[in-house]
Amino acid sequence: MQELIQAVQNSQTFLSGLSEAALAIIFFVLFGLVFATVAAVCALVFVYLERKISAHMQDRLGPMEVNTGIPLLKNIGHGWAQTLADAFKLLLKEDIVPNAADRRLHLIAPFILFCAVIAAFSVMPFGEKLVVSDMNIGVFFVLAITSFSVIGVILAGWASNNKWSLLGGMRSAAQIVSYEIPSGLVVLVIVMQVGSLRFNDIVMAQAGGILHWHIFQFFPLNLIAFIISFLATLAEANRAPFDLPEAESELTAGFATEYSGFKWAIFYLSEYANMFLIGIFLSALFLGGWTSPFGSLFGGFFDKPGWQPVWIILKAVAIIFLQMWLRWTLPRLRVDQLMYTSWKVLTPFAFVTIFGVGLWMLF
Amino acid sequence: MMAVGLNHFLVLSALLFVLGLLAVLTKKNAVTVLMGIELILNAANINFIAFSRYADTDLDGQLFALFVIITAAAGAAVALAIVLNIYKQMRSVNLDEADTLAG
Amino acid sequence: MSYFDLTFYVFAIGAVVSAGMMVFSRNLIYCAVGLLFALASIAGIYVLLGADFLAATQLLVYVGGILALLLFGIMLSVKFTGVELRTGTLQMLPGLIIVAGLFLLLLRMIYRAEWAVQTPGDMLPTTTTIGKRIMTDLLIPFEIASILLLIALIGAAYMARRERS
Amino acid sequence: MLLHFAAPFIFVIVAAAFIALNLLISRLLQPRVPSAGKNTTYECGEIPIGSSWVQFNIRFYVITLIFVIFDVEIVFLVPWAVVFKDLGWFAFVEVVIFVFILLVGLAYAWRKGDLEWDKPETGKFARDAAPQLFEEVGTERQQTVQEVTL
Amino acid sequence: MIVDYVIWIVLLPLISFAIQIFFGKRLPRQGDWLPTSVMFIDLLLSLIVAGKVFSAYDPEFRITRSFEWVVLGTTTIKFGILIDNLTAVMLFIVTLVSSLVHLFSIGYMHGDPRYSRYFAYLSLFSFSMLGLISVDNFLGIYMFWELVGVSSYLLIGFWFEKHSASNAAKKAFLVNRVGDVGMFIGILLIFAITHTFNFSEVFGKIAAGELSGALLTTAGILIFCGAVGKSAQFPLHVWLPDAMEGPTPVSALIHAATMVAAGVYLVGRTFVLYSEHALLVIAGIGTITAFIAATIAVVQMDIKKVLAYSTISQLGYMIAALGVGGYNAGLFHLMTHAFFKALLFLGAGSVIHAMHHEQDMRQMGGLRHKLPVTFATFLIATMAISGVPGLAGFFSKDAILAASLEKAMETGMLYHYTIFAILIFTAGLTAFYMFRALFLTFYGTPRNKEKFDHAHESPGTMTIPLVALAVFTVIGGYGKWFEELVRKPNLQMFAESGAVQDATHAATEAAAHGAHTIAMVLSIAFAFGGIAVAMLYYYWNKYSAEAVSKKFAGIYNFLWNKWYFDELYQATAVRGTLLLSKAMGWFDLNVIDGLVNNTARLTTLISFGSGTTDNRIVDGLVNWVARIIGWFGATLREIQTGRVQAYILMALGAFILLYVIQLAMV
Repeated sequence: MQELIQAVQNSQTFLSGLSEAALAIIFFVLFGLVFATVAAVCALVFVYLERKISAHMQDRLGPMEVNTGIPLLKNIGHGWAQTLADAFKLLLKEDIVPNAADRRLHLIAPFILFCAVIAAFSVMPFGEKLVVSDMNIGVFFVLAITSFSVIGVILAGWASNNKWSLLGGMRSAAQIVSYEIPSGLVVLVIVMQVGSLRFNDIVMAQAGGILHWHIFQFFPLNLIAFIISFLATLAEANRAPFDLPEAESELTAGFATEYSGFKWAIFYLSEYANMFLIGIFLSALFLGGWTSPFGSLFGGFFDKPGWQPVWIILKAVAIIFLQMWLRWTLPRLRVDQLMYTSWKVLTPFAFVTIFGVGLWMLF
Repeated sequence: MMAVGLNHFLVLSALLFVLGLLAVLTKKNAVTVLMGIELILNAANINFIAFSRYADTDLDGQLFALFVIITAAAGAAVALAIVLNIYKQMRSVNLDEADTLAG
Repeated sequence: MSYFDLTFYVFAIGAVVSAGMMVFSRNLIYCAVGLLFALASIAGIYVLLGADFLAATQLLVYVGGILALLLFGIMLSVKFTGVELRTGTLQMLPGLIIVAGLFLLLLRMIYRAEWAVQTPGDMLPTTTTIGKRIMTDLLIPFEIASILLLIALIGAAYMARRERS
Repeated sequence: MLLHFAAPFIFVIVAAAFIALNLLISRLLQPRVPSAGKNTTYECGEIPIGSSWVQFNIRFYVITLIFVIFDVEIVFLVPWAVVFKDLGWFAFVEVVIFVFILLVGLAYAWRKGDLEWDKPETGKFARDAAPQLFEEVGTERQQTVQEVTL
Repeated sequence: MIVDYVIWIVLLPLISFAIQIFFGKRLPRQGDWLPTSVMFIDLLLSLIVAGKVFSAYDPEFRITRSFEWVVLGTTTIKFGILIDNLTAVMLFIVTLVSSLVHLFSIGYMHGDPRYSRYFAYLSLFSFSMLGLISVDNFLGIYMFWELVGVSSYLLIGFWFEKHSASNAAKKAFLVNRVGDVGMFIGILLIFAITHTFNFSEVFGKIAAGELSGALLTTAGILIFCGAVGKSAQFPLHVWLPDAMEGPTPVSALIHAATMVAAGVYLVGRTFVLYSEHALLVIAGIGTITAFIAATIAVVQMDIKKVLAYSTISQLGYMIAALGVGGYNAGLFHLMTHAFFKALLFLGAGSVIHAMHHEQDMRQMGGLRHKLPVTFATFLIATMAISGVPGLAGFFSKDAILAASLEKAMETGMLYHYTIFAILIFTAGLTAFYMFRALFLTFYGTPRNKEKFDHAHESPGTMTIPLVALAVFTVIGGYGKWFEELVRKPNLQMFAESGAVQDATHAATEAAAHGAHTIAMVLSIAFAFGGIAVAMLYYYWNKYSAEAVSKKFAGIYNFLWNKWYFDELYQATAVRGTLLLSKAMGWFDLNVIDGLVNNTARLTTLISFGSGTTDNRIVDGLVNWVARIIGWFGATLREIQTGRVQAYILMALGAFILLYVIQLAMV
């Protein structure tokens, strides 16, 4: 970011006159917009992907029809524009707020959820220099911000004043809350190894090819940590096996029952954005972030700055694919099993990994 | 107004402290009182951190604030447990009804 | 008016307004939301004072933990539903007077006292220093904090369990 | 260092604006036909009865309580983790003690059953109600499976 | 040897009393024979004793035997028997009269419902009289003295259903007690100084001079009081006339011969004790008694009353004789008086018996043919008492008069001369009232025809004693034996020195002879003068007694009412005691009870006072304090509303207040 700002300042455009802070703010706004649209676009893409993948997994085709009249892609379009159509549909749907609901809270809840996720993106590292705010307490900040989602969920559940939404809200809040602990603990394992909370430090610690990735260090411990972290963050996002609160069959749409129209879309957007966030977060921590797996194999060709965002996004997509894969293979967990895994399996193992790594590093 | 100095932070913390106190004094619902208490603690934290910044003592203020947050967390937990018990006992959490200790 | 002052005023006013909302609103949940925004803006103020780690802890512990706890407290301690959870106020007038008096006294104190003030140095990341200081100087409070947390956990759990039975 | 924190703040504002914008658009475009049916709370089409308040069992509160305590633990462990490399053997022992004490708390909660969640007893009644029916169904299915596999 | 006899003489009546009192009713003839036979045995024994004693014919004859009775630390009280000539004589007199009375009573008391008890009392009396005579110490005398008093009380009040009898008995007993008290004090006085009761020891001590002067005189007078009480002397003579309520034989025995003589015997036994002054007093008392009794006897109409007063008068004579030093004259008169006075009483008894218990002479008259034996013996006795020469009475009375004249000449005091004059005049009066009684009873015309006709001579048991006594009255007076044997004791006798005292006796012999003749002449004159006057008034009825009594009404009434002694005593002593008791009663009630009640009321007052103050002030205070605290508590309670917020508010308010104050102060 600093280089970008210097570049602009000495480019004598009408902008260079402004102070450095002002320029930073302008860039932050630009990047904000970028990330917001990216989040939206990603959500659409991921929804489409999810539908196609889940369909193919279940030996069916998924959405095929909506190809938006581009003659070329008519028969191979595989319904790519399906989610686009959905988006527009949601924009046009009526936004109904039940009488009993509390209008203001009903409105605020989606805002909190979405903003929390977007704020977390500001810290994600897409490249050595391609990070919006290279915060010193990056990882910890992400943990802090994601905890906002609990409040959002509870408020959404409560605002709609509907038995199911309230119960759904409470359950999802409990779930998020209980899975935040293992995810927090496991992150510490990595931070211990790296000795810093800055994302780039963590990623650089993994430079040098696939073997340097954290996942392979201290052999079983880090792998366990990765698994715990993957599961915990998955549960926090209320996805796949852990998506009991808004399990379609039982609690209708969970806390989002009373939402319709674009507000409902926002929930979906934040969910998929959260998925993407997790993808990047995990890849940064465990899979070497924007470092190429080949390390110096092809003469470091792939390590060039240009390739860095590619690698991190590829890894994120891989993780997302893994999540989707899990979603359509594993049956949904019952509530007590949910709690059981979080408190009685993940948390103890998280502590074990921490101490294991600690001991390992001291010897 | 002049550049933001230590006094500004102190005034802000005083204001927040006062508002928290007002909440504690006037609110009928026990939970709101607890919120008031949290607010008061935060006001105190602001002071700590303001002084740790403006009277640099190697982050003592911040550490103290950290421990205040920790204690506040524990305190809130226990307080809420008590409040819930009061609720179970008296079917309502309004403090003006919880005056069994009246003289 | 530097950006620093601007953000300070933004956050300060935000905090005060939301605190006011918490104090004066009749709906319980609005109090909670008010507290939420107040805590967030206070975190912002921590950032302005260079306490980055503490801002994050503030967000993590207060907003994520305590506020969630309070919300649960509200929901569990409410007899009837209906979104508007009324909570009246007591002795507002005397309260206001006393509080105003107190505020004036505090202000008088602030402006009368000569604080040993230094010009603030540049802001440095604090996490490492905090880590060191805790592990070396503040070891005993650290351990006592753990015991405190244990006691709080057991106590609250016990009381909660008693309440359930 | 301040700018680092400005980013997420601005991101939040931008996201809020983005949503507000979209909501505004949808509000403009969306048909608005309020009707009683629509405005009632949605209960799978059923007529909503009773209040939405359900006596929550205290378990939610206990879970959140334990979360807060461990959340605070994490807050303590983060700086430790950061300086773990530099500190020596001594800090590790301290933290072990610290974590161990809190684990005692977790064990206490675990032992006292605060972490359990009510297992929904499903299926039990049906089987008891008409055990022979289950047998018949069971046998029929096996037959069909055999036929199919054959 | 003799002592054993005497002991038996004393104890036999006691034994008979014991048997009689318990088994009297069951014995045949109600046991009257037992006491009578016992008394005759006693008479026989006393004759033997008298024989042995007189055969020795020694004025110094003295046999004593004593034994230690009570040992009180250092002092031992000895008790014993003393026999000398005087005792022998007295024994003989008492047993003789007693046995004759027993015999007489058989007839007299015949048919009485409590016949056996009467005899029991008689034997008790005899025992006590005999005991009194034979004892050798003051204590013994005092004990028997009381016993005699008791038995006289029992016998006087024998017919206790009669109100007058019981009153008379009580009167007798009380008056005797007055005298006994004086005697007792005298005995104690003596004992206090000499530490012994025995006569010889006491007299020895007096001789040695331990007890002398004024003390001796008072002791003497006190002992003499006993005699005054018992022998019915001047101040204490009132009981004897009333004692006539008892049966006549009793009067005869007790009020003529024995009991009343006890006083004279006592003075005689303890003669050494009396100093000159004491003797003067004794003589005075005796003379006054004689004179008063004689004057009263003159006007009495009841025959027994006349005899009673004559007894008092004769006793007065004996005491006066002892008072003037006529020791054996007095005692000799005692002996002779016993005989004829007993005879008179028994005679009166048979008259009353004949007249069916009629005692008033106005109802009698002309009984000399009806009761020839009684008349004869009565006449002898009357002549004897009046001092007709040749009979016992003359000799003894004459001796007394001679002794008093002798004393008068010896001392030459007017006092003694007046005594002599009065005695002479009284002798005349005696003769007058005796013959008056004789004539009223036996001569003249019977005033109560109906009783006169029934009168008949008493049976043999009653007339024999009369005759026996008449014999003794006649022969009793002769013989010098009495004079030689019963000598006037004097201190020297008892002094260890034992100096001979015959010389002094001779000197007095000559003087005595001179006085003797004058006295004899005067007594005979006065005797016959009295008889003549009596004959004038009652035999020849020349002058009517009633006319004289009317002329001298004042004197008559005065005498009739017994010199108003009874009224006097009634007024002084009786009412005095009543007043005294009333005063005491009043004093006790008002003063002491008053005192007690007042203290009680005072205490209640005080307690009430303290109670009220306590209630008012203390409680008031405490309650007030309690109320104040209660008020404080109430006001403060308002503050505790129970709401925590209110508390915080108050605290902050206080804080601000303090701050402001602190500012204001600075």
